[in-house]
Amino acid sequence: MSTAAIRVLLFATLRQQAGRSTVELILDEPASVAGCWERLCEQIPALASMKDTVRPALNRDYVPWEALAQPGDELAFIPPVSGGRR
Amino acid sequence: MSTAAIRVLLFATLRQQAGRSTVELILDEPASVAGCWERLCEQIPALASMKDTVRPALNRDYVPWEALAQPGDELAFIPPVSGGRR
Amino acid sequence: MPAVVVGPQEIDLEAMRRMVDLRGMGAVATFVGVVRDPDEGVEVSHLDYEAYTEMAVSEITAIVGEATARQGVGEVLVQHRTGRVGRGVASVAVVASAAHRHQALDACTYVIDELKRRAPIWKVGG
Amino acid sequence: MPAVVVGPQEIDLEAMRRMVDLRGMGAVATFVGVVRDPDEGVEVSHLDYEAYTEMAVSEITAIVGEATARQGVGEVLVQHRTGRVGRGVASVAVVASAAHRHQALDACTYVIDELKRRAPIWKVGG
Repeated sequence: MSTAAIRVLLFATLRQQAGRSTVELILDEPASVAGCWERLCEQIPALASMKDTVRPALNRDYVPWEALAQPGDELAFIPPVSGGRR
Repeated sequence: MSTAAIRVLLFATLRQQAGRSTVELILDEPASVAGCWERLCEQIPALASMKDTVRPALNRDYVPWEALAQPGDELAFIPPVSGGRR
Repeated sequence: MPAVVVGPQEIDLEAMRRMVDLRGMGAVATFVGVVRDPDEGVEVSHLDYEAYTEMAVSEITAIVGEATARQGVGEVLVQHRTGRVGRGVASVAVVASAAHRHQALDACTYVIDELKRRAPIWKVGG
Repeated sequence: MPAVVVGPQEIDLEAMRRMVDLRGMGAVATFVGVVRDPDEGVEVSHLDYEAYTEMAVSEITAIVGEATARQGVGEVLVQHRTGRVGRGVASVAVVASAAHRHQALDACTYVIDELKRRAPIWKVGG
Protein backbone atom coordinates (compact mmCIF):
# COMPACT_ATOMS: atom_id res chain seq x y z
CA MET A 1 0.00 0.00 0.00
CA SER A 2 2.96 2.31 0.04
CA THR A 3 1.96 3.89 -3.29
CA ALA A 4 -1.67 4.48 -2.28
CA ALA A 5 -2.41 8.17 -2.57
CA ILE A 6 -5.08 10.62 -1.50
CA ARG A 7 -5.84 13.41 -3.92
CA VAL A 8 -6.18 16.78 -2.20
CA LEU A 9 -8.00 19.48 -4.19
CA LEU A 10 -7.22 23.13 -3.52
CA PHE A 11 -9.62 25.93 -4.40
CA ALA A 12 -9.80 29.71 -4.29
CA THR A 13 -7.56 31.19 -1.57
CA LEU A 14 -5.94 27.82 -0.83
CA ARG A 15 -5.16 27.28 -4.50
CA GLN A 16 -3.78 30.80 -4.75
CA GLN A 17 -1.62 30.36 -1.64
CA ALA A 18 -0.35 26.98 -2.77
CA GLY A 19 0.18 28.01 -6.37
CA ARG A 20 -1.39 24.72 -7.50
CA SER A 21 -4.78 23.04 -7.50
CA THR A 22 -3.98 19.46 -6.51
CA VAL A 23 -1.59 17.72 -4.17
CA GLU A 24 -1.08 13.96 -3.79
CA LEU A 25 -0.56 12.71 -0.25
CA ILE A 26 1.01 9.26 0.07
CA LEU A 27 -0.42 7.42 3.07
CA ASP A 28 1.00 4.29 4.64
CA GLU A 29 -2.32 3.70 6.39
CA PRO A 30 -5.69 5.46 6.78
CA ALA A 31 -5.28 8.85 8.39
CA SER A 32 -7.68 11.35 9.90
CA VAL A 33 -8.58 14.35 7.81
CA ALA A 34 -6.82 16.46 10.46
CA GLY A 35 -3.70 14.34 9.98
CA CYS A 36 -3.93 14.84 6.22
CA TRP A 37 -4.11 18.61 6.76
CA GLU A 38 -0.90 18.46 8.79
CA ARG A 39 0.81 16.43 6.06
CA LEU A 40 -0.43 18.92 3.48
CA CYS A 41 1.00 21.84 5.49
CA GLU A 42 4.34 20.10 5.73
CA GLN A 43 4.46 20.21 1.93
CA ILE A 44 2.96 23.71 1.65
CA PRO A 45 3.69 25.66 4.84
CA ALA A 46 1.87 28.76 3.53
CA LEU A 47 -1.45 26.99 4.18
CA ALA A 48 -0.88 26.36 7.89
CA SER A 49 -2.48 29.58 9.09
CA MET A 50 -5.72 28.84 7.23
CA LYS A 51 -6.94 25.81 9.17
CA ASP A 52 -9.53 27.70 11.20
CA THR A 53 -11.17 29.08 8.07
CA VAL A 54 -11.60 25.85 6.10
CA ARG A 55 -14.08 22.96 6.32
CA PRO A 56 -12.91 19.48 5.25
CA ALA A 57 -14.82 17.58 2.56
CA LEU A 58 -14.16 13.92 1.83
CA ASN A 59 -15.38 12.46 -1.43
CA ARG A 60 -17.49 15.60 -1.98
CA ASP A 61 -19.25 15.63 1.41
CA TYR A 62 -18.49 17.83 4.39
CA VAL A 63 -16.96 15.70 7.16
CA PRO A 64 -15.60 16.34 10.67
CA TRP A 65 -11.86 16.65 11.13
CA GLU A 66 -11.80 13.21 12.78
CA ALA A 67 -13.09 11.43 9.66
CA LEU A 68 -10.73 8.78 8.26
CA ALA A 69 -9.34 9.22 4.77
CA GLN A 70 -8.55 6.06 2.79
CA PRO A 71 -6.17 5.69 -0.11
CA GLY A 72 -8.02 6.61 -3.28
CA ASP A 73 -10.21 9.19 -1.53
CA GLU A 74 -10.74 12.72 -2.82
CA LEU A 75 -10.12 15.27 -0.10
CA ALA A 76 -10.67 19.01 -0.15
CA PHE A 77 -10.42 21.82 2.35
CA ILE A 78 -13.21 24.26 1.57
CA PRO A 79 -12.34 27.94 2.12
CA PRO A 80 -15.17 30.29 3.15
CA VAL A 81 -17.79 30.20 0.38
CA SER A 82 -19.19 33.26 -1.31
CA GLY A 83 -22.03 33.55 1.19
CA GLY A 84 -21.95 37.25 1.54
CA ARG A 85 -24.67 39.47 2.95
CA ARG A 86 -28.20 38.19 3.02
CA MET B 1 -78.06 70.57 -5.70
CA SER B 2 -81.07 68.29 -6.14
CA THR B 3 -79.61 66.67 -9.26
CA ALA B 4 -76.16 66.05 -7.72
CA ALA B 5 -75.43 62.34 -7.88
CA ILE B 6 -72.96 59.88 -6.44
CA ARG B 7 -71.89 57.06 -8.72
CA VAL B 8 -71.79 53.69 -6.95
CA LEU B 9 -69.78 50.97 -8.65
CA LEU B 10 -70.65 47.33 -8.06
CA PHE B 11 -68.17 44.49 -8.59
CA ALA B 12 -68.03 40.71 -8.43
CA THR B 13 -70.64 39.27 -6.04
CA LEU B 14 -72.32 42.66 -5.55
CA ARG B 15 -72.58 43.17 -9.30
CA GLN B 16 -73.94 39.66 -9.73
CA GLN B 17 -76.52 40.14 -6.93
CA ALA B 18 -77.57 43.52 -8.26
CA GLY B 19 -77.60 42.49 -11.90
CA ARG B 20 -75.90 45.78 -12.79
CA SER B 21 -72.52 47.39 -12.36
CA THR B 22 -73.41 51.01 -11.50
CA VAL B 23 -76.09 52.78 -9.52
CA GLU B 24 -76.63 56.53 -9.23
CA LEU B 25 -77.63 57.82 -5.82
CA ILE B 26 -79.19 61.29 -5.74
CA LEU B 27 -78.17 63.17 -2.59
CA ASP B 28 -79.78 66.33 -1.25
CA GLU B 29 -76.72 66.88 0.93
CA PRO B 30 -73.44 65.11 1.81
CA ALA B 31 -74.11 61.72 3.37
CA SER B 32 -71.98 59.20 5.22
CA VAL B 33 -70.81 56.17 3.29
CA ALA B 34 -72.93 54.08 5.67
CA GLY B 35 -75.94 56.22 4.76
CA CYS B 36 -75.19 55.69 1.07
CA TRP B 37 -75.12 51.94 1.65
CA GLU B 38 -78.60 52.14 3.20
CA ARG B 39 -79.88 54.14 0.25
CA LEU B 40 -78.31 51.61 -2.10
CA CYS B 41 -80.02 48.71 -0.30
CA GLU B 42 -83.38 50.50 -0.52
CA GLN B 43 -82.96 50.37 -4.31
CA ILE B 44 -81.45 46.84 -4.35
CA PRO B 45 -82.62 44.92 -1.28
CA ALA B 46 -80.64 41.80 -2.33
CA LEU B 47 -77.44 43.56 -1.21
CA ALA B 48 -78.53 44.23 2.38
CA SER B 49 -77.13 40.99 3.81
CA MET B 50 -73.64 41.67 2.41
CA LYS B 51 -72.72 44.73 4.49
CA ASP B 52 -70.45 42.83 6.88
CA THR B 53 -68.36 41.43 4.00
CA VAL B 54 -67.66 44.65 2.10
CA ARG B 55 -65.22 47.54 2.62
CA PRO B 56 -66.21 51.01 1.39
CA ALA B 57 -63.94 52.88 -1.03
CA LEU B 58 -64.47 56.53 -1.85
CA ASN B 59 -62.79 57.96 -4.93
CA ARG B 60 -60.65 54.81 -5.16
CA ASP B 61 -59.38 54.78 -1.57
CA TYR B 62 -60.56 52.62 1.29
CA VAL B 63 -62.44 54.78 3.82
CA PRO B 64 -64.27 54.17 7.11
CA TRP B 65 -68.05 53.89 7.02
CA GLU B 66 -68.31 57.35 8.66
CA ALA B 67 -66.59 59.08 5.73
CA LEU B 68 -68.71 61.73 4.00
CA ALA B 69 -69.61 61.28 0.35
CA GLN B 70 -70.09 64.42 -1.72
CA PRO B 71 -72.06 64.79 -4.93
CA GLY B 72 -69.78 63.84 -7.82
CA ASP B 73 -67.87 61.26 -5.78
CA GLU B 74 -67.20 57.72 -6.95
CA LEU B 75 -68.19 55.18 -4.33
CA ALA B 76 -67.66 51.43 -4.29
CA PHE B 77 -68.29 48.66 -1.81
CA ILE B 78 -65.45 46.19 -2.19
CA PRO B 79 -66.40 42.55 -1.74
CA PRO B 80 -63.75 40.19 -0.32
CA VAL B 81 -60.77 40.23 -2.70
CA SER B 82 -59.16 37.13 -4.14
CA GLY B 83 -56.71 36.85 -1.23
CA GLY B 84 -56.81 33.12 -0.87
CA ARG B 85 -54.33 30.95 0.92
CA ARG B 86 -50.85 32.23 1.49
CA MET C 1 -44.82 50.19 -19.75
CA PRO C 2 -45.67 51.69 -16.36
CA ALA C 3 -44.60 50.00 -13.10
CA VAL C 4 -48.13 48.77 -12.42
CA VAL C 5 -50.41 47.23 -15.05
CA VAL C 6 -53.90 45.85 -14.48
CA GLY C 7 -55.64 44.61 -17.60
CA PRO C 8 -56.32 41.79 -20.03
CA GLN C 9 -52.92 41.69 -21.74
CA GLU C 10 -50.71 38.63 -21.31
CA ILE C 11 -47.81 38.79 -18.86
CA ASP C 12 -44.37 38.90 -20.45
CA LEU C 13 -42.09 38.24 -17.50
CA GLU C 14 -38.92 38.49 -19.56
CA ALA C 15 -39.93 41.97 -20.69
CA MET C 16 -40.71 42.98 -17.12
CA ARG C 17 -37.32 41.79 -15.95
CA ARG C 18 -35.54 43.59 -18.78
CA MET C 19 -37.25 46.82 -17.68
CA VAL C 20 -35.74 46.68 -14.19
CA ASP C 21 -32.76 48.96 -13.73
CA LEU C 22 -30.00 46.83 -12.19
CA ARG C 23 -27.53 49.55 -11.36
CA GLY C 24 -26.31 48.92 -7.79
CA MET C 25 -28.56 45.87 -7.51
CA GLY C 26 -27.36 42.35 -6.69
CA ALA C 27 -30.66 40.51 -6.60
CA VAL C 28 -33.91 40.18 -8.52
CA ALA C 29 -36.81 38.21 -7.04
CA THR C 30 -39.87 37.32 -9.05
CA PHE C 31 -43.23 35.94 -8.07
CA VAL C 32 -45.73 34.56 -10.54
CA GLY C 33 -49.20 33.34 -9.64
CA VAL C 34 -50.61 30.87 -12.14
CA VAL C 35 -54.07 29.40 -12.56
CA ARG C 36 -53.83 26.15 -10.63
CA ASP C 37 -55.05 22.90 -12.15
CA PRO C 38 -56.05 20.68 -10.51
CA ASP C 39 -57.01 22.84 -7.51
CA GLU C 40 -57.73 20.70 -4.43
CA GLY C 41 -58.48 17.80 -6.75
CA VAL C 42 -60.88 19.74 -8.98
CA GLU C 43 -60.05 20.23 -12.65
CA VAL C 44 -59.77 23.90 -13.65
CA SER C 45 -59.69 24.97 -17.30
CA HIS C 46 -59.50 28.72 -16.61
CA LEU C 47 -60.36 31.50 -14.18
CA ASP C 48 -62.05 34.83 -14.88
CA TYR C 49 -60.71 37.90 -13.11
CA GLU C 50 -62.66 41.09 -12.58
CA ALA C 51 -61.04 44.29 -11.33
CA TYR C 52 -61.97 47.77 -10.20
CA THR C 53 -59.14 48.71 -12.49
CA GLU C 54 -58.48 52.34 -11.56
CA MET C 55 -58.52 51.61 -7.83
CA ALA C 56 -56.48 48.43 -8.26
CA VAL C 57 -53.77 50.39 -10.08
CA SER C 58 -53.84 53.09 -7.40
CA GLU C 59 -53.73 50.58 -4.51
CA ILE C 60 -50.96 48.49 -6.07
CA THR C 61 -49.00 51.66 -6.85
CA ALA C 62 -49.23 52.55 -3.15
CA ILE C 63 -48.03 49.05 -2.21
CA VAL C 64 -45.10 49.36 -4.63
CA GLY C 65 -44.25 52.68 -2.99
CA GLU C 66 -44.24 51.04 0.44
CA ALA C 67 -41.97 48.26 -0.85
CA THR C 68 -39.47 50.54 -2.58
CA ALA C 69 -39.22 52.68 0.57
CA ARG C 70 -37.61 49.68 2.30
CA GLN C 71 -33.85 49.57 2.68
CA GLY C 72 -31.97 48.32 -0.33
CA VAL C 73 -34.98 47.87 -2.57
CA GLY C 74 -34.57 49.23 -6.10
CA GLU C 75 -37.49 48.85 -8.43
CA VAL C 76 -40.74 46.89 -8.19
CA LEU C 77 -42.97 46.06 -11.16
CA VAL C 78 -46.40 44.45 -10.95
CA GLN C 79 -48.88 43.16 -13.50
CA HIS C 80 -52.26 41.55 -12.85
CA ARG C 81 -54.47 40.22 -15.56
CA THR C 82 -58.21 40.69 -15.91
CA GLY C 83 -60.62 38.56 -17.91
CA ARG C 84 -60.10 34.90 -18.74
CA VAL C 85 -56.80 33.23 -17.86
CA GLY C 86 -56.19 29.60 -18.78
CA ARG C 87 -54.81 26.89 -16.50
CA GLY C 88 -51.06 27.07 -15.92
CA VAL C 89 -50.99 30.64 -17.25
CA ALA C 90 -49.72 33.58 -15.19
CA SER C 91 -52.45 35.79 -13.72
CA VAL C 92 -50.16 37.99 -11.61
CA ALA C 93 -46.45 38.81 -11.59
CA VAL C 94 -44.20 40.79 -9.26
CA VAL C 95 -40.56 41.63 -10.05
CA ALA C 96 -38.41 43.27 -7.36
CA SER C 97 -34.75 44.28 -7.49
CA ALA C 98 -32.60 45.03 -4.46
CA ALA C 99 -29.02 45.36 -3.33
CA HIS C 100 -29.12 42.04 -1.45
CA ARG C 101 -31.08 38.85 -1.73
CA HIS C 102 -33.37 38.97 1.29
CA GLN C 103 -34.32 42.54 0.48
CA ALA C 104 -35.50 41.43 -2.96
CA LEU C 105 -37.30 38.31 -1.73
CA ASP C 106 -38.95 40.16 1.17
CA ALA C 107 -40.10 42.96 -1.13
CA CYS C 108 -41.63 40.40 -3.47
CA THR C 109 -43.42 38.67 -0.59
CA TYR C 110 -44.65 41.99 0.83
CA VAL C 111 -46.07 43.14 -2.49
CA ILE C 112 -47.92 39.93 -3.36
CA ASP C 113 -49.32 39.61 0.18
CA GLU C 114 -50.56 43.20 0.27
CA LEU C 115 -51.90 42.94 -3.28
CA LYS C 116 -53.94 39.87 -2.32
CA ARG C 117 -55.22 41.71 0.75
CA ARG C 118 -55.93 45.16 -0.67
CA ALA C 119 -56.20 45.19 -4.47
CA PRO C 120 -59.82 45.14 -5.64
CA ILE C 121 -59.49 42.19 -7.99
CA TRP C 122 -61.75 39.15 -7.88
CA LYS C 123 -62.01 35.68 -9.27
CA VAL C 124 -65.54 35.49 -10.63
CA GLY C 125 -67.60 32.43 -11.47
CA GLY C 126 -68.16 31.76 -15.18
CA MET D 1 -31.22 20.03 -18.66
CA PRO D 2 -30.83 18.58 -15.17
CA ALA D 3 -32.35 20.29 -12.11
CA VAL D 4 -28.94 21.53 -10.95
CA VAL D 5 -26.32 23.05 -13.26
CA VAL D 6 -22.94 24.46 -12.22
CA GLY D 7 -20.77 25.65 -15.08
CA PRO D 8 -19.78 28.47 -17.41
CA GLN D 9 -22.90 28.54 -19.58
CA GLU D 10 -25.18 31.60 -19.50
CA ILE D 11 -28.37 31.45 -17.47
CA ASP D 12 -31.57 31.31 -19.53
CA LEU D 13 -34.22 31.99 -16.93
CA GLU D 14 -37.08 31.73 -19.41
CA ALA D 15 -35.92 28.22 -20.36
CA MET D 16 -35.65 27.26 -16.69
CA ARG D 17 -39.17 28.44 -16.03
CA ARG D 18 -40.54 26.61 -19.06
CA MET D 19 -39.01 23.40 -17.70
CA VAL D 20 -40.99 23.56 -14.47
CA ASP D 21 -44.03 21.28 -14.42
CA LEU D 22 -46.96 23.45 -13.29
CA ARG D 23 -49.54 20.72 -12.79
CA GLY D 24 -51.24 21.40 -9.43
CA MET D 25 -49.04 24.44 -8.86
CA GLY D 26 -50.34 27.96 -8.24
CA ALA D 27 -47.08 29.81 -7.70
CA VAL D 28 -43.60 30.13 -9.15
CA ALA D 29 -40.93 32.11 -7.32
CA THR D 30 -37.61 33.00 -8.88
CA PHE D 31 -34.42 34.39 -7.45
CA VAL D 32 -31.59 35.75 -9.57
CA GLY D 33 -28.29 36.96 -8.20
CA VAL D 34 -26.55 39.43 -10.47
CA VAL D 35 -23.07 40.91 -10.43
CA ARG D 36 -23.57 44.18 -8.58
CA ASP D 37 -22.15 47.41 -9.92
CA PRO D 38 -21.40 49.65 -8.20
CA ASP D 39 -20.87 47.52 -5.08
CA GLU D 40 -20.57 49.66 -1.93
CA GLY D 41 -19.52 52.55 -4.14
CA VAL D 42 -16.83 50.61 -6.02
CA GLU D 43 -17.13 50.09 -9.76
CA VAL D 44 -17.28 46.41 -10.77
CA SER D 45 -16.84 45.31 -14.38
CA HIS D 46 -17.12 41.56 -13.70
CA LEU D 47 -16.63 38.82 -11.15
CA ASP D 48 -14.84 35.49 -11.58
CA TYR D 49 -16.42 32.44 -9.97
CA GLU D 50 -14.54 29.26 -9.16
CA ALA D 51 -16.32 26.06 -8.13
CA TYR D 52 -15.54 22.61 -6.84
CA THR D 53 -18.02 21.63 -9.50
CA GLU D 54 -18.79 18.01 -8.64
CA MET D 55 -19.26 18.76 -4.95
CA ALA D 56 -21.24 21.94 -5.68
CA VAL D 57 -23.67 19.94 -7.86
CA SER D 58 -23.97 17.28 -5.17
CA GLU D 59 -24.48 19.79 -2.34
CA ILE D 60 -27.02 21.87 -4.29
CA THR D 61 -28.85 18.69 -5.30
CA ALA D 62 -29.13 17.82 -1.59
CA ILE D 63 -30.47 21.33 -0.86
CA VAL D 64 -33.02 20.99 -3.67
CA GLY D 65 -34.10 17.67 -2.13
CA GLU D 66 -34.60 19.36 1.25
CA ALA D 67 -36.66 22.11 -0.38
CA THR D 68 -38.89 19.82 -2.42
CA ALA D 69 -39.58 17.70 0.68
CA ARG D 70 -41.41 20.70 2.14
CA GLN D 71 -45.18 20.81 2.00
CA GLY D 72 -46.66 22.05 -1.25
CA VAL D 73 -43.37 22.48 -3.07
CA GLY D 74 -43.28 21.07 -6.59
CA GLU D 75 -40.05 21.46 -8.49
CA VAL D 76 -36.87 23.43 -7.82
CA LEU D 77 -34.24 24.24 -10.46
CA VAL D 78 -30.87 25.85 -9.78
CA GLN D 79 -28.07 27.14 -11.97
CA HIS D 80 -24.81 28.75 -10.87
CA ARG D 81 -22.24 30.08 -13.26
CA THR D 82 -18.50 29.61 -13.07
CA GLY D 83 -15.82 31.72 -14.73
CA ARG D 84 -16.23 35.36 -15.65
CA VAL D 85 -19.62 37.05 -15.27
CA GLY D 86 -20.11 40.67 -16.31
CA ARG D 87 -21.78 43.39 -14.26
CA GLY D 88 -25.58 43.19 -14.19
CA VAL D 89 -25.45 39.63 -15.50
CA ALA D 90 -27.00 36.70 -13.61
CA SER D 91 -24.51 34.49 -11.76
CA VAL D 92 -27.07 32.31 -9.97
CA ALA D 93 -30.74 31.49 -10.47
CA VAL D 94 -33.30 29.53 -8.45
CA VAL D 95 -36.80 28.67 -9.72
CA ALA D 96 -39.30 27.06 -7.36
CA SER D 97 -42.90 26.04 -7.98
CA ALA D 98 -45.45 25.30 -5.27
CA ALA D 99 -49.16 25.00 -4.66
CA HIS D 100 -49.31 28.32 -2.79
CA ARG D 101 -47.35 31.52 -2.83
CA HIS D 102 -45.50 31.42 0.48
CA GLN D 103 -44.43 27.84 -0.17
CA ALA D 104 -42.79 28.93 -3.42
CA LEU D 105 -41.18 32.06 -1.97
CA ASP D 106 -39.95 30.24 1.14
CA ALA D 107 -38.50 27.40 -0.94
CA CYS D 108 -36.65 29.94 -3.07
CA THR D 109 -35.27 31.70 0.02
CA TYR D 110 -34.24 28.41 1.62
CA VAL D 111 -32.37 27.24 -1.46
CA ILE D 112 -30.42 30.43 -2.09
CA ASP D 113 -29.54 30.78 1.60
CA GLU D 114 -28.30 27.20 1.90
CA LEU D 115 -26.48 27.43 -1.42
CA LYS D 116 -24.61 30.52 -0.21
CA ARG D 117 -23.77 28.72 3.03
CA ARG D 118 -22.86 25.25 1.75
CA ALA D 119 -22.06 25.19 -1.97
CA PRO D 120 -18.29 25.26 -2.64
CA ILE D 121 -18.32 28.19 -5.04
CA TRP D 122 -16.10 31.24 -4.65
CA LYS D 123 -15.67 34.70 -6.01
CA VAL D 124 -11.98 34.89 -6.85
CA GLY D 125 -9.84 37.94 -7.42
CA GLY D 126 -8.80 38.60 -11.00
